[in-house]
Amino acid sequence: MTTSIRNITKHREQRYSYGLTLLREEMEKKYPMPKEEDVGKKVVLKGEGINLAFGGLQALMDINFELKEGELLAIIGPNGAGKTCLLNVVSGFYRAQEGEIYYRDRKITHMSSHGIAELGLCRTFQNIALYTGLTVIENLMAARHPHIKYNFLSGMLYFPWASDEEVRQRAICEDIVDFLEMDAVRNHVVGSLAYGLRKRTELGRALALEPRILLLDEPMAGMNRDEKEDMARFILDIYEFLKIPVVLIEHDMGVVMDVADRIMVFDFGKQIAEGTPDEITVNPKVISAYLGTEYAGV
Amino acid sequence: MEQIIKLIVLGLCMGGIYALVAVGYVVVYKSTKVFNFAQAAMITVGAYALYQALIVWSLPIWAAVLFTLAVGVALGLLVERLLMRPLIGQPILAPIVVTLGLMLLLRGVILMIFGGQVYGYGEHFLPLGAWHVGFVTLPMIQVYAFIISMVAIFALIQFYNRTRMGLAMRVTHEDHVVAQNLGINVKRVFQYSWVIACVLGVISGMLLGNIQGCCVELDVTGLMAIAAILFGGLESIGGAIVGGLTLGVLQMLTIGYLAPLMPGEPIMMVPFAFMLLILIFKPYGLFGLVRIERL
Amino acid sequence: MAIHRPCGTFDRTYYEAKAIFRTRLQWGMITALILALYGIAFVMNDYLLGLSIVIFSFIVAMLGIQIITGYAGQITIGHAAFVGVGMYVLACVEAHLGWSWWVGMPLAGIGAGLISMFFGSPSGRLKELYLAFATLAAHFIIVYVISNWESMTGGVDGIWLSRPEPLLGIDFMVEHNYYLLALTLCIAMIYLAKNLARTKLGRAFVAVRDNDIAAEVMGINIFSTKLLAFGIGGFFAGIGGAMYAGYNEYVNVEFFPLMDSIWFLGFLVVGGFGSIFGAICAAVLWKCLDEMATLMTPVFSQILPGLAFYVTASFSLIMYTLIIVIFLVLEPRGINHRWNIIKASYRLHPFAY
Amino acid sequence: MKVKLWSKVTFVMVALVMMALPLASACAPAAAPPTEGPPVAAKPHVTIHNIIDLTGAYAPIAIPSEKGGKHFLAWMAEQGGLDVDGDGVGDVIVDYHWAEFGNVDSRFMASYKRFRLEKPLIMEMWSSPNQEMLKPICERDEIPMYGIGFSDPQLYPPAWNYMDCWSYGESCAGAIEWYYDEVFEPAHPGEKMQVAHLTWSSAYGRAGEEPSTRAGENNGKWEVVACEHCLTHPTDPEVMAYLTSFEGMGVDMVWSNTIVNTPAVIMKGLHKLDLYPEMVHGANLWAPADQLLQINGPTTSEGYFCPQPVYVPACDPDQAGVKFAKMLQDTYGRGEAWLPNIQYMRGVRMKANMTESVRRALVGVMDRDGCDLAAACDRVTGKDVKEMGLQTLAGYECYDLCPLMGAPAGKDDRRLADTDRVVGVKDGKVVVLSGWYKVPRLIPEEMKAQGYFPDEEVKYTRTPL
Repeated sequence: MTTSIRNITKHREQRYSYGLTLLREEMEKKYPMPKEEDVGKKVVLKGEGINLAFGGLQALMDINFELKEGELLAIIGPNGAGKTCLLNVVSGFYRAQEGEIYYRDRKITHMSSHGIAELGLCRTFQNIALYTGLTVIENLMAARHPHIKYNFLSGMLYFPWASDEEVRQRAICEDIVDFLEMDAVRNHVVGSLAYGLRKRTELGRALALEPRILLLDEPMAGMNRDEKEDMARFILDIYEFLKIPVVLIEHDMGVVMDVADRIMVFDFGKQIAEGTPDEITVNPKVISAYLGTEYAGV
Repeated sequence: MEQIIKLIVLGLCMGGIYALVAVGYVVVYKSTKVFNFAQAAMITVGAYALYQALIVWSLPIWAAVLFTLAVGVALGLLVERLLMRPLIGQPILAPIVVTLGLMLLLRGVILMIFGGQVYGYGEHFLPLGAWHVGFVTLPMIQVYAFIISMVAIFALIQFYNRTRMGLAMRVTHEDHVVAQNLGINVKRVFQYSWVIACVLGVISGMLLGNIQGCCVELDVTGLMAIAAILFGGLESIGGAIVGGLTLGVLQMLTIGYLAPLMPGEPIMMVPFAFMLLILIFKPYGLFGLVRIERL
Repeated sequence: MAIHRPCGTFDRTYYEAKAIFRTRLQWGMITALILALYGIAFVMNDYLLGLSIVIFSFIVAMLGIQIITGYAGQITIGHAAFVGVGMYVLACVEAHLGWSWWVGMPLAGIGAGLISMFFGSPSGRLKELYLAFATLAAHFIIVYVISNWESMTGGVDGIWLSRPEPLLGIDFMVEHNYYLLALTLCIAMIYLAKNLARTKLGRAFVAVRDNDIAAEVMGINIFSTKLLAFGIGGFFAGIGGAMYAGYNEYVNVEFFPLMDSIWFLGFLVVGGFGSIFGAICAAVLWKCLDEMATLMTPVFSQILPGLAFYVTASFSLIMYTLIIVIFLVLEPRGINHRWNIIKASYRLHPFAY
Repeated sequence: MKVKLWSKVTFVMVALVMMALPLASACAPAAAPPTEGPPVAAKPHVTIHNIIDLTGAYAPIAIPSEKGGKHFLAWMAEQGGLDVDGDGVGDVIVDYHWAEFGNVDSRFMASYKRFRLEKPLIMEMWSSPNQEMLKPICERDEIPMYGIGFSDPQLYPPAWNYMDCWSYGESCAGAIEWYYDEVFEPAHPGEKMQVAHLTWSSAYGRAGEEPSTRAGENNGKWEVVACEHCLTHPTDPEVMAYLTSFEGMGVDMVWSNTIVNTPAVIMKGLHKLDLYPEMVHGANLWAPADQLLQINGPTTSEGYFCPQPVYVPACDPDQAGVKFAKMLQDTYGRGEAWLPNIQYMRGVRMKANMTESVRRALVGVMDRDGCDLAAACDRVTGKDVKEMGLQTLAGYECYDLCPLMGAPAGKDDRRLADTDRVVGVKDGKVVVLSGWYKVPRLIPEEMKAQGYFPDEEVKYTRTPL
């Protein structure tokens, strides 16, 4: 099943692969795959005492969280609870006033956004933030930016090695496009795509960046049942093939309860509960946050 | 010391006109989120319109001024309807290019009508001469210009605060969509903003035409007022007034004290270099609103 | 693009998929065009050659602003000044160091690129309108420095310089030889720009233009990308300036007024953002209109005696602005987009879609 | 739908224009308008050329001058053409090819290249940077160029360029000296006059600074204490602040080398700040007093003066040249009341000088080669016009437009006039303030060191005539 990139570029022939083979191969070259015994135990992303305020508005209050190897962590909470803010803080777009974030024992609190992305914390956006003027495949290629090795001068002069590198990267991106079942629209400008496909492109773009942790911000918002099922399948497949931990922000309880290993609940910038899906469903604080205090039975 | 006071007083007089021009920029920007580079050309239009009425047609002053204001109103309506409305919703570059182009277009139209000649009002507009206050010489046309500018700005502020349309405009400054949902005719607001800006432009044009003579290069003053806005931030009328006055004084002091030390003509370079510095340290101007970006 | 592709042309390898020209017909046509451009050098007179040389220089300079504004989305109202820096670097190298045009030309590109990067550096903090102000300031500062640094630039008197030294026995004082040189350079620069647009950095530029926040979070260092955009755009501007200064054999600070910067931006809109073809169209259209304005003046003065001075005097200003405004209102994506539609309808004929 | 249709129509139009342009450009040299007037088949033709800027910074001076030139050529065409043999009947049709370049140098260069194809005899051109650009090129192409006025770098070292009069620097020094001798010295005996330049930052604007400083150092009469620069159309703060600081320095005279809008603002400033008559203002010939009077009105124009090399229609209505210009304007102009002015006269004179040098060249070619007029018209070159025309113009009366065409003075002298007269505003009227005098000749020392002007004795004194 494993078709090496070398073979593809050498023989220059169309191939069909299933399951992000090329991407996985590319990632395996750079990082060791997580060991079986670490899964569910070793902490890969940790936040300690994060506080974030905009003027007088306290968006995040003393948040602590941990993400373990091979885990699918879901974050839920009402609108405005600070879920997206937390992702923004993790990806370095907002600077927390207090608190530290560690990625595999490395402090990333003060790193630049693009540096954090290069480490492998890749995310999607709640309000689609694609490069609207580029095609689907170019969006993915643009996300490969940190992993493309030639410099801009050889790009401008189009040296053979730049050309080869382009093709190699293109193969990886095409692989992702195949995986996301978007072959038909790969050369369409994303500005003209339907909403669901754009959401999928976002996921593909995060994949193209070689994620070691995938942060998904409401990937299923505004989708119908079929699309949600597709998206859930992709997420599970990624989780399966790449063995990476995933953080998922989602409102659809059904999906969250089905796929998540662990759930964190936010309300008004505070972390009010954490636990397995079964624990969360009966947690009175969660019920009061979602349904009001009279239903919580407290 | 005498020198400094003289320069500051003269600078404040000139600053009044800068403030008037700068407020014109701000009015349009606040309502429509378009930065109207063509405001500079409105000055030229005002100067030449008054020339046409006052000197060529020999109208009495009040009629000539009314004619010029009418030209301003008509210009505002035309520009808004023909050029700016089709551009609503286009990326930021489009209005920049169109207003820059409009500046050159108006210059071309004036060249076509009046030729490249330099004209002046002679002694037919505001009285000439000077008042002596201690050692300071106050040129009358300058003082009148300052007073007229301030009255015009004051009238504008009263319009904002006292009238129904002013209220609608203030709402629109905050958010177009909200304003529309409140039943405010946003297009009408845009129209009003353009008309107000053009009228302010032609008023400053009349004053400048009187002080400097009519020439297509009068729009340079308008470009310099851009630097004034950056002192005050793009969205505040008060800031524009302060910025205009500051720019006037700053220019006077620059020329009085810095120019002998530096070669060439520093009048364009110094305000813009200063503006560049401000922009680097305060990216939204000194008093501008800082926007939180969202993902 | 896919919808614009004819049925029957398909790619078998990714090399084919990313080629600039993918069919034999395209290759044939572009080869014929280039050969024709080289060939007509020997039948055109000095006037047409000179016109073409100016057009080639402005194509290169226009590619520069296409990279800065069209691809990377950083609005600049100071591009003419960057072109001017290129001219002056070349002139200073020739006048003070005595080096030939061949050395001065790349140095002009590099010098203009560095200056452009310097004035582009506020783009790290400034966006859109504010960046436009900053580049406007750059224009005034550059012009001020050039006209007052007398020991280096000769002040407002300008500098005479010389055409390229003869190479391989080709004397560039002869007009058609300089035309061939300019054409070659222009094609080379177009090729470079095209490659830039379709490789790593070009995609990063567009990413920054379309969504700079997302680009930053998705692993693109937007500050260095913007700086590179200014640097490369300035390089193109400098090369264009050097070609132009070499043709004129003289530079002066009055050769790059603010109005040129505005035309650069305006005609970029007419040509179409984010496309190399658009930049080429823009430069050709601009300079041809310029020439038309010159040629029309005497004709007008015969048709409309008396009025003629004023009508023709303002022709360029009014006409150019109207063209720009009409394009912005009716076809904001410029000539390039129209051209694509024409190509598509040709390919798809007789079907509408 | 409506918009779509429009967009298609517009696009097709623009596309057509674009396609037609290169074609039009290719045909243009052939299609250029041949004459100003009815063609006469039997007579031979010569062509003179002009590249002019009617829209840029020089428009206020270029437009009236060009009108003067055109009216003169129209008059000449009506006479039957250029009268070579002096019998009062025209013999040669003068074709006039001109281009407007809008102060855009690429358009200038293209026009030059286009005209060069026609092997021009003499080419008139405007705007200083472009003249400088063409200095070596014209020399290489052997085309004499005839300019309206020059700053020093264009005049020294000499090339194939000729100018309608002295250089701006020389005129400036002459006028300052006049003011010192006639007005300042009688009032302040023994004092050194303080002169400040407030002028444009371009090559043209700065042309007066260095020569006037040099002349002041040499004759010890005045001292240049400041050289400040303002915009083409100066903004008020510039002028006010400069004047205030000049007041602090005790400046007696402000000089500007500009066109009329700058003196207009400066004069207003002087009167606004009540500095006149302690400080006076003079400007060069392109800012004539009559235009200033129109712009500023009588009160604020009081005391302005400028040197002029031609008769001024406003003050010398009885001169033959002025009458001639009035006749031209009445016959061919279309009711522009303000003409003829000084610039109109200059325009007439430039065309008269150009045609006269062509005429002399034709006569010279006929003598040299022993051919008839038609053959001479074919054979005459730019070199002939330079050697047998322009260089022999000394003393040419030029329809009495100005007295004493005293130049060229020597082998390297490229000036076609060296006399001046100061014209100013007094009591709300344009009046002549001085008699005619020769402007001083100010050759930079390094030029003499380089071996130019060997036959030139450099006089630093202004000699009244």
